[in-house]
Amino acid sequence: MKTFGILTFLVLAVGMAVLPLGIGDYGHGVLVGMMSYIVLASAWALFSGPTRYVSLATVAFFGIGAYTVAVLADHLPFGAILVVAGSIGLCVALLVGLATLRLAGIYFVIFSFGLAELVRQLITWFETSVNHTLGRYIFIEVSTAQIYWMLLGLGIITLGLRWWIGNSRLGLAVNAIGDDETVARHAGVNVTGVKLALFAVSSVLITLAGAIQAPRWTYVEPSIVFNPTISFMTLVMALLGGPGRLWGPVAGAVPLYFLFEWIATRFPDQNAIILGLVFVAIVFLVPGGLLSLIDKWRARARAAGEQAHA
Amino acid sequence: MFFSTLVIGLVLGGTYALIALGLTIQYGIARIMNLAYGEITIAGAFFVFLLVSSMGLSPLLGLVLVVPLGFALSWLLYGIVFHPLVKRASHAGQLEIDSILVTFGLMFLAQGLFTMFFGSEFAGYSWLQTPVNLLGAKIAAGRVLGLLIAVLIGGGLWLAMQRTRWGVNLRAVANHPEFAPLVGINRNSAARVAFGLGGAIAAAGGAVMSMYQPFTAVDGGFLTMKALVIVIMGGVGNLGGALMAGLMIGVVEAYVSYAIDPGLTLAATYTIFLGVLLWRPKGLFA
Amino acid sequence: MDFKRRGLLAVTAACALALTSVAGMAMAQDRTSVRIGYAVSKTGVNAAGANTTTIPNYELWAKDVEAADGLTLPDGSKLPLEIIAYDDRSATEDLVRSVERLARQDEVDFILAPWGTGFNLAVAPLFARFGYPQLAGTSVVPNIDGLSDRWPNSFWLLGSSEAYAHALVDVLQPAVNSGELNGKVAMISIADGFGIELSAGARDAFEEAGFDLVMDKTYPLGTQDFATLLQEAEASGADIFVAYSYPGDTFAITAQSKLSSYNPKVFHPGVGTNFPIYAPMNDGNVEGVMSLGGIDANSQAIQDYRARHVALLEKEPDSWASPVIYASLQMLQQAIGRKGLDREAVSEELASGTFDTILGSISLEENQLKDMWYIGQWQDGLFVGISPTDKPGAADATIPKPDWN
Amino acid sequence: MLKVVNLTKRFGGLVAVNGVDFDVEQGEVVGLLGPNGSGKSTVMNLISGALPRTLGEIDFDGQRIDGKPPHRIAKLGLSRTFQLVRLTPSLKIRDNVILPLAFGAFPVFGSEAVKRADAALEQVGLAGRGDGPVQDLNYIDQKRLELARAIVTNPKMLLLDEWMAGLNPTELRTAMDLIAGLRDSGMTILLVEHIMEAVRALCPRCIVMSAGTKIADGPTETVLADADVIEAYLGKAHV
Amino acid sequence: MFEAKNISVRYGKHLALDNVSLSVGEGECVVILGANGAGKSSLLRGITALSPRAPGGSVHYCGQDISDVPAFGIVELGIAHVPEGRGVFTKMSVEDNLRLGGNPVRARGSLNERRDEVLEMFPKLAERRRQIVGTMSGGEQQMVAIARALMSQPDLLLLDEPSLGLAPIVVGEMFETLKRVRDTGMSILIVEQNVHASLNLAARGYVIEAGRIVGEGDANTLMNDPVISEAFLGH
Repeated sequence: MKTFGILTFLVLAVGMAVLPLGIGDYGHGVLVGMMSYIVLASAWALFSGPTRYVSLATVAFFGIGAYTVAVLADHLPFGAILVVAGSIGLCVALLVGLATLRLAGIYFVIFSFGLAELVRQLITWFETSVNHTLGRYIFIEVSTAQIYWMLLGLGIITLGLRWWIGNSRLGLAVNAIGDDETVARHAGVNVTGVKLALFAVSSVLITLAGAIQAPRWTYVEPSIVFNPTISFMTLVMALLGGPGRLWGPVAGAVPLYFLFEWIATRFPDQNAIILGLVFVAIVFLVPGGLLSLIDKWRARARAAGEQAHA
Repeated sequence: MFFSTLVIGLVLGGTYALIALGLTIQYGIARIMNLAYGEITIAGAFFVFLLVSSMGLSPLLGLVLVVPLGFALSWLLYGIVFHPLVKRASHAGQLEIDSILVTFGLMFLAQGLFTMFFGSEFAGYSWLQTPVNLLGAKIAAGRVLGLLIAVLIGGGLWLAMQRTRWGVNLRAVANHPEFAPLVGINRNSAARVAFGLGGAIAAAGGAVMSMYQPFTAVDGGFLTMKALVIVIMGGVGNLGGALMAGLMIGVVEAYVSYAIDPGLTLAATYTIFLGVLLWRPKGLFA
Repeated sequence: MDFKRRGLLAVTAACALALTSVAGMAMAQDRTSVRIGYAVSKTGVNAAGANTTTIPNYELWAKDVEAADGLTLPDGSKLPLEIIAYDDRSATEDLVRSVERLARQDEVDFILAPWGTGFNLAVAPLFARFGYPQLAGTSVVPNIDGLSDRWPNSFWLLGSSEAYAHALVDVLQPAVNSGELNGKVAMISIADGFGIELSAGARDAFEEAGFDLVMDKTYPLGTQDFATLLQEAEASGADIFVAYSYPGDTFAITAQSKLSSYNPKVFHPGVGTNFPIYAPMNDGNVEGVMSLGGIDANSQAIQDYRARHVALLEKEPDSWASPVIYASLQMLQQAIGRKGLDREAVSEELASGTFDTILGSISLEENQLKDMWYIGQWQDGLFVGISPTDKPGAADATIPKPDWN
Repeated sequence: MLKVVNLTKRFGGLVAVNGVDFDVEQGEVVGLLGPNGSGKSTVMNLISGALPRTLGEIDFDGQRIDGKPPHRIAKLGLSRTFQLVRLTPSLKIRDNVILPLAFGAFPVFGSEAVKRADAALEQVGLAGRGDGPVQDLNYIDQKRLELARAIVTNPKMLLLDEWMAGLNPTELRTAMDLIAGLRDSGMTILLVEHIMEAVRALCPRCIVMSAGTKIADGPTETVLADADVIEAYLGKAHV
Repeated sequence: MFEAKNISVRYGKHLALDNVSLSVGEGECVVILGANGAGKSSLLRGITALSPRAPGGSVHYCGQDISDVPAFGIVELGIAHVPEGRGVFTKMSVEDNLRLGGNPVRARGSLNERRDEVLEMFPKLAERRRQIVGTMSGGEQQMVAIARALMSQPDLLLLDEPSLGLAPIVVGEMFETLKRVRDTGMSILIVEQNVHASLNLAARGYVIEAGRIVGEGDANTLMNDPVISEAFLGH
């Protein structure tokens, strides 16, 4: 079973890698957007899935990544910039994590929401008052297909990490933490350490996703890269698929992304209205996530089978 | 400068406080995290704008009319959208995630509808722009009136919460919803009424805001965020806390703008907010 | 393990399905129309701006072309317009993708520019790569070295920050020299690309002219109250007040100035002053207020344009970017009339030709529109151009501004 | 093994535990008794690190553990069960037991952990059920699983907080045998219990608390005959 | 006047209360004895619908089938429940809590007299009407809970371990108060671990173990019944 899983994964990865070869620029753009949300939703679920901390800080890290690229674009090679961006994301995550992971429930939600806003305000203030610039240009020659391949790599790393964590003792710990922190503590789990580590890893991945895509935009401003919609999209995609499962966020991100893209091109004037209705519908129709439907079907099939036997 | 900055801050904080009041009721009593809250405010503002600009009616009349409308709209919304979610939620965390997602969707929906009906340009009208001198600060009469209305609604609400059976019941639900049935309170209808009440206040806040400030179809998110900050600072469900925190944020913004750097006003708000969350997550006035 | 496999299969299937639906569409058809596409912020934070300046003029132009039985091609034949419009939701990633879609999927003949400085910059490389001319009418000229080499097909029609600053100085200089103004300037600006860019230009120009910048502050997006800032501006003793602000802020700044009877001799708030709603918002009490933009109120073409705008859209155009955008579309129309649908040739024509527009006869220099109104002033209910002072049709500036009444 | 000195816990103005002292020797099984609300569970929580103490000192196996976080205390070889059963339903039954193994003083993971977890499950009477979900367990089996989780690491000391509450007489019999087995294997046990039959059978020695203070400490029969204890439990007339 | 037939309460897979039947007569005081986790609280919660009852079984009150009355409607019928942990509104004042107790329409007419009567019974509360309940001691909070229940003018009072967590001297005081309440002729169903005091108060009792009723009898019999000592001290 395991080898089959790995094999399918590899085939899928190779398939995804050759996809851009057959399609044009718009296809590349679509692939970038899709892969970006696959990474974001999977990285989000890496931390929020098992711990059940609903984070709206996604765009804080995404923006930090993009903005780091904008600042360093003329000074370092792209690879080095990615390393710097990841490190900045890591530092911010550790700092924020140490301070906030003791907040529970809605307080964490709102804190994480406020965090993105605070980071944006501080960067804006620093740029305008200290640097006297705000918009920054990114003139890095990276093609859309290259961005896609980098994101694909990041996606493979993210899913690989999630798979590894799920099969390691860390996976036990995070699931236990999500259920009952007291039990986890008494079982010897350093709850704060584990949560912090997960938050940091998830944040670095999100930071990199932002950094990799930044060259696509040429011009970056805090208000452009700290767009809170990204946080909510990530959240809804991960929840739609089911954040507790390895493939859940992917299963949520792909159809939703294409749905939104379709809505945006077909109904540009009713875009917001339809988007809103889709959000509401998802909550009412698939409360446990798409992949949980598979479980339900299987349970039903099993029940039917048992009935047939009896 | 010191006193006039204080006055400016208080006037600014008055609107914040009024808007936050409704949210603290919705979240504290009905236990719904309503991210579409600001959209109700904007709906109230558009309603009054429509009355004033196309029918030539007084904004004050608009304020009076918008309150029952805001109540009815939110009351219906609770029954149609949130009650099923409350019923199906297996634990508080589930309800919270569901309501965040649903209300985020409603936010989009409302913004789309506003844009469709009113366009996305600035809407506004001029009313009571005569200056009033308060301790050296010249403030628009409309704004001062806004502050007065905020104080009036806030104070009236506080009194009602203290003195009437209805208010005491709502406070009891806010305090320990699980014990409410023991004293004959139907939790569901109390939550519904509270949600409606919050919506009425939100709409009133929008009506007041429209009296001195132009607005657009997409301003709601910003208002929700401000209100959220204030609600958390004041303590969830704490009316007095929301009033105090609203005024406080207004004053802090005025002083930071005046004494430090206007570029840091919002950063200061969020820093204080995050500080409160970490230092006293139950709110400053718990 | 089983559910994992099923999950994988489900995901694979979804990917495949989605990609095929995206990939195989729209091929070039027989030429029965000219396809024009654009992506602008119909929703989100930029929607207010886009709906005031960009979208109405795109619609008005389409209407006008339709009324003329379509676009005229060099051979005299006419083709109707086919418009494809997308919403970028005020997000750059969506904008970039929409432009990619317009160029590669919908294969439109021309793409109209999006709204805003940052957004026009974000897609400039795409327009360049796909070979589309970009007529940016809502973007001040970016401060980039070798602009026209980098993106030879991009045209920047809303002036540069230096030009605005110098135009302002030109209007004020005589009054400062004569002692009518004390030469002190209080400046506030919004903390985003627009505010930073224009205030930076102004800072240099004021210094060069020997003005004394006594107050220079930025404020963040979302600021609600300007009472403290204006208090400080008043206390600074400056005769000249300049704000590089956005519409909401501009309204609030104006209202607050009136309330506190703040009467600087020169009052110059930012975007929004040029909006038609500015006068009624202030009960018509706007005489002497300066800002960016302006129109030649005596021009018949402008008067006709305003009338058509009101007739179609039931609102007046603003007096800064709106006529510029409409003029840019006229330029495109005329360039197509001369060169046909060959984008490369049209771009060359735009760069070198002369066009007859509602702004008069115009031609671009270094891909920029330089002959335009930089500074305007409300006079008798109209926002008229006062600088460049030597531009034909320039009204005389009223300095000092009459007190608020 | 365990030494508690002047242990005090205040919640706001309420003093839940007030200057309690006692020792538990290696291999001893001690009952901690007292009416509801007398502070027994709080004492357990203070020892395991679930709650920070207000005053006092706790030494375990020669180390001071007051002020240490629970995961460090657990690693020193002190396990516990909870008054109301607490399991982690996201994990299947076996993984509930592997969790403390994987994070113990000498982490065990993989097939070795599976082997040990299955042995512990067998020991508590859940043999062969490791692959099922926790939701399938009834109340007594949940209690069993909790015990398996507590003993799988071979702790030096075990804290049982009303572990036998709610069992029917047959189940109780089994439960008592289980604890007796642990005792015979040399484990030190401190148990809070209301079921006197179990206390008499298992604990040679008892500590009794009432209203946050220790009111008796000694051989079980002597303590239960003590006038103060009877009053605390049954009221005045039984004296 | 009150009768529960075959009621069961289930939390997930755990059957906390298994087919229990009991009755309380007019003006009668009945005690339910049992160890921790035996299902005593579930019994009371099941009766007042605070915890959902498993299907089957019924609750009758004053000749009326009240099985389908929701939790918030129970107090209106004249059944007041003082739950385990008191169920007081800790952020509100004593006055407010009493006022809430007077919520049912049946009690509204004579609210002020009622309050004076209740405060007479709990003189300590009269002195501290404005105090926030959360700042009071456990015993005082228990008094508030009972006083609040009395405000609804109940005919049947359900008390869940009122002596829980109270100092012995306070327990004594509280039982004295309960005696006075009983002597007004109110029916009382009380769950207790304090065997002696509660059997002194009650006329009749049930013994519950592992969710089932295992014994029943009048107070004097139970007082000397070895089952009781067995359950509590293992004698």
